[in-house]
Amino acid sequence: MTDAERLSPGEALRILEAALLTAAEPLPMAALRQLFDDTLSAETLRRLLDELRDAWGERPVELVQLAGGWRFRARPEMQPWLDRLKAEKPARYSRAVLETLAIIAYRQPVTRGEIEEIRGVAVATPVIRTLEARGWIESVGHRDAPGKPALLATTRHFLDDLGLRSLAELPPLAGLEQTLLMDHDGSQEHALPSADR
Amino acid sequence: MTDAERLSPGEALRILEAALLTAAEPLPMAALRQLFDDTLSAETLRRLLDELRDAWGERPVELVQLAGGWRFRARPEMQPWLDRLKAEKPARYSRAVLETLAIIAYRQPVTRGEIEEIRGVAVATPVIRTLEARGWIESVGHRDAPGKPALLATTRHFLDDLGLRSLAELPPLAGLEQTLLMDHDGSQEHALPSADR
Amino acid sequence: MNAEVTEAGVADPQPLARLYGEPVTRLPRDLFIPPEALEVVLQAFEGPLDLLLYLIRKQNLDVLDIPMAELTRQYIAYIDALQAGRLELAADYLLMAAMLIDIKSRMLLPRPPSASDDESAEDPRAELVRRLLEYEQIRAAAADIDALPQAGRDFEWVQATFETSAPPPPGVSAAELMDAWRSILARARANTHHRISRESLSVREHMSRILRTLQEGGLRRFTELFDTHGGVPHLVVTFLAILELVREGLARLTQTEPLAPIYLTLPEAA
Repeated sequence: MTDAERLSPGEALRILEAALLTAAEPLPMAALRQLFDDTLSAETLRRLLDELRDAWGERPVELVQLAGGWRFRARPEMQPWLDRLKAEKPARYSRAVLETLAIIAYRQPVTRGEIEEIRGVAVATPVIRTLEARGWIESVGHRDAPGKPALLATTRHFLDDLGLRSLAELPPLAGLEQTLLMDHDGSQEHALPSADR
Repeated sequence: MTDAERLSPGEALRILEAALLTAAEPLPMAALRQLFDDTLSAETLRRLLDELRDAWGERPVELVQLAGGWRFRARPEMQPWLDRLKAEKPARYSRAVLETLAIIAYRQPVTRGEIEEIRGVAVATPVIRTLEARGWIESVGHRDAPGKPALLATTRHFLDDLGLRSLAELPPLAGLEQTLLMDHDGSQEHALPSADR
Repeated sequence: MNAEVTEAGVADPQPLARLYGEPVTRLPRDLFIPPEALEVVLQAFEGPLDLLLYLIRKQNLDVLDIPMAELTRQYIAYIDALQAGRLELAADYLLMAAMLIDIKSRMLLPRPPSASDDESAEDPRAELVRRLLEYEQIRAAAADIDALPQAGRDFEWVQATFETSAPPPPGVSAAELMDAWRSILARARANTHHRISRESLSVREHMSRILRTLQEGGLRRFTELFDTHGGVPHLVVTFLAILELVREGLARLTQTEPLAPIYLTLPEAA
């Protein structure tokens, strides 16, 4: 109890610094007061925090006040460097997203119902949203059917991102088509769209 | 890529400091090199690390080298203050847990049966679970014996958490003859309820 | 430390113990345990080895020359007390009792003369001594490890935060799209109801393009839909796209009177 009262300002600053650097969460004023057994007033603490912030001035890590309290945070300009340590491999789209995109790319314009029919499973709304948010698909009209379902197509941006000049540059599926026709005993029903030559 | 090559030593130090202050794990040399796109040699990095460690000199937080790499930690003397922010003090491990840990640390890799042989009692499953949950021990294989018992060993995380760079830094085992000469009173960890006159 | 040592006579075939050369014969007073404390006793020890070490160290007995009769007697006294208290006693304790009795009885047996001359003749206590010493060593090591500064207990890691950039969105390659098609087709065998018709990809592309145009204007003159600079294949593909749009009911061709301009409209606009 009396420990905190005997602290010099310099010692209080050291304790504050250690607590803020090791905290897993931003420290609210209440926690900071608790650190000193409630012997420091809010104004004193505030002054110490300002002092600490100034002391870190141009350092690569700064003391910031966030909604939840005070915390040390790397300066934004450090971020590109810190990002290099996140060795996480680039994210991949789920199979549902890839297949939906493939159907829209090869079969556009298509409705969601048609995509579901081709995939044989329901297409979840987030799957469509993911592709829309990426700017890769858009609605280009509505089928004149009950519910006026949106007709989905790929965008220019999609072609740009995949480095294609036109859809015709998507991999030809002719070989696949043949395989499929054989598998299906020549059934015409599952014929594939063939790319232009 | 060439960003890293253009860095001044001062900038490199800033980046290193930001990375180490924000790291969630000790950063091994490989990660530190990655931070600079492998443009800095291990010696240069080592020099920067020494410089950084010295710069933090008497601060309440210190840069330490551990088994897993480099990381900042609060000096142990700050702990009584930092403990005030905790809802509850971390529980100390029971003797069963500590003895099991000691056997695994000094005799690894060992099977549970071998631990029981040394301790003279069955090792309860929660004891092993406690150590596994802490990330201090792991199964590193199986002994080629009936039942294929798992071989337990300590992890790098165990060394990091104890501030050690390698198993060789564990306190040396008391030689058996030394054990004999041990002050007998000092060796009695537990007093019996009815102990002494 | 040696307060329990007396000079009383020797009752056993061998002295209970020798401490600093003095025989130790009196029983330790602390052998008596109040019944209510039995449970505490059981919890205080980590097992039979721990209990034995306690008994040995308590009386400054020499581990290398354990007075088996005395140690066994004391150990069994504990076990009996614990059992009398109806406490769940780990089998390890009983096993140890059996081992002690076994060692004691082997020591009582006269050794064959040949063996007694042989220095390497194994002392029946050797294995017990080895285990006691090994356990005591580990017990000390456990205390040493516990004394090391421990993360979260004796020190805290620095963990300043940093804003994480949003991870780059996943990339997709054309080849992956083809693979996706492949997997759809592989499943198609099990699902024969859908129709995949055979228009060329560029026809589909133009269908999307024309629909986009219609979205903007509502209707377009048929002739405006053709880009005359694109060459004949382009014109053919555009024409096929218009026909396919009409066939699928995605667009409608209208003409108010013969020879009047033909318009392509969205179905709902017609």
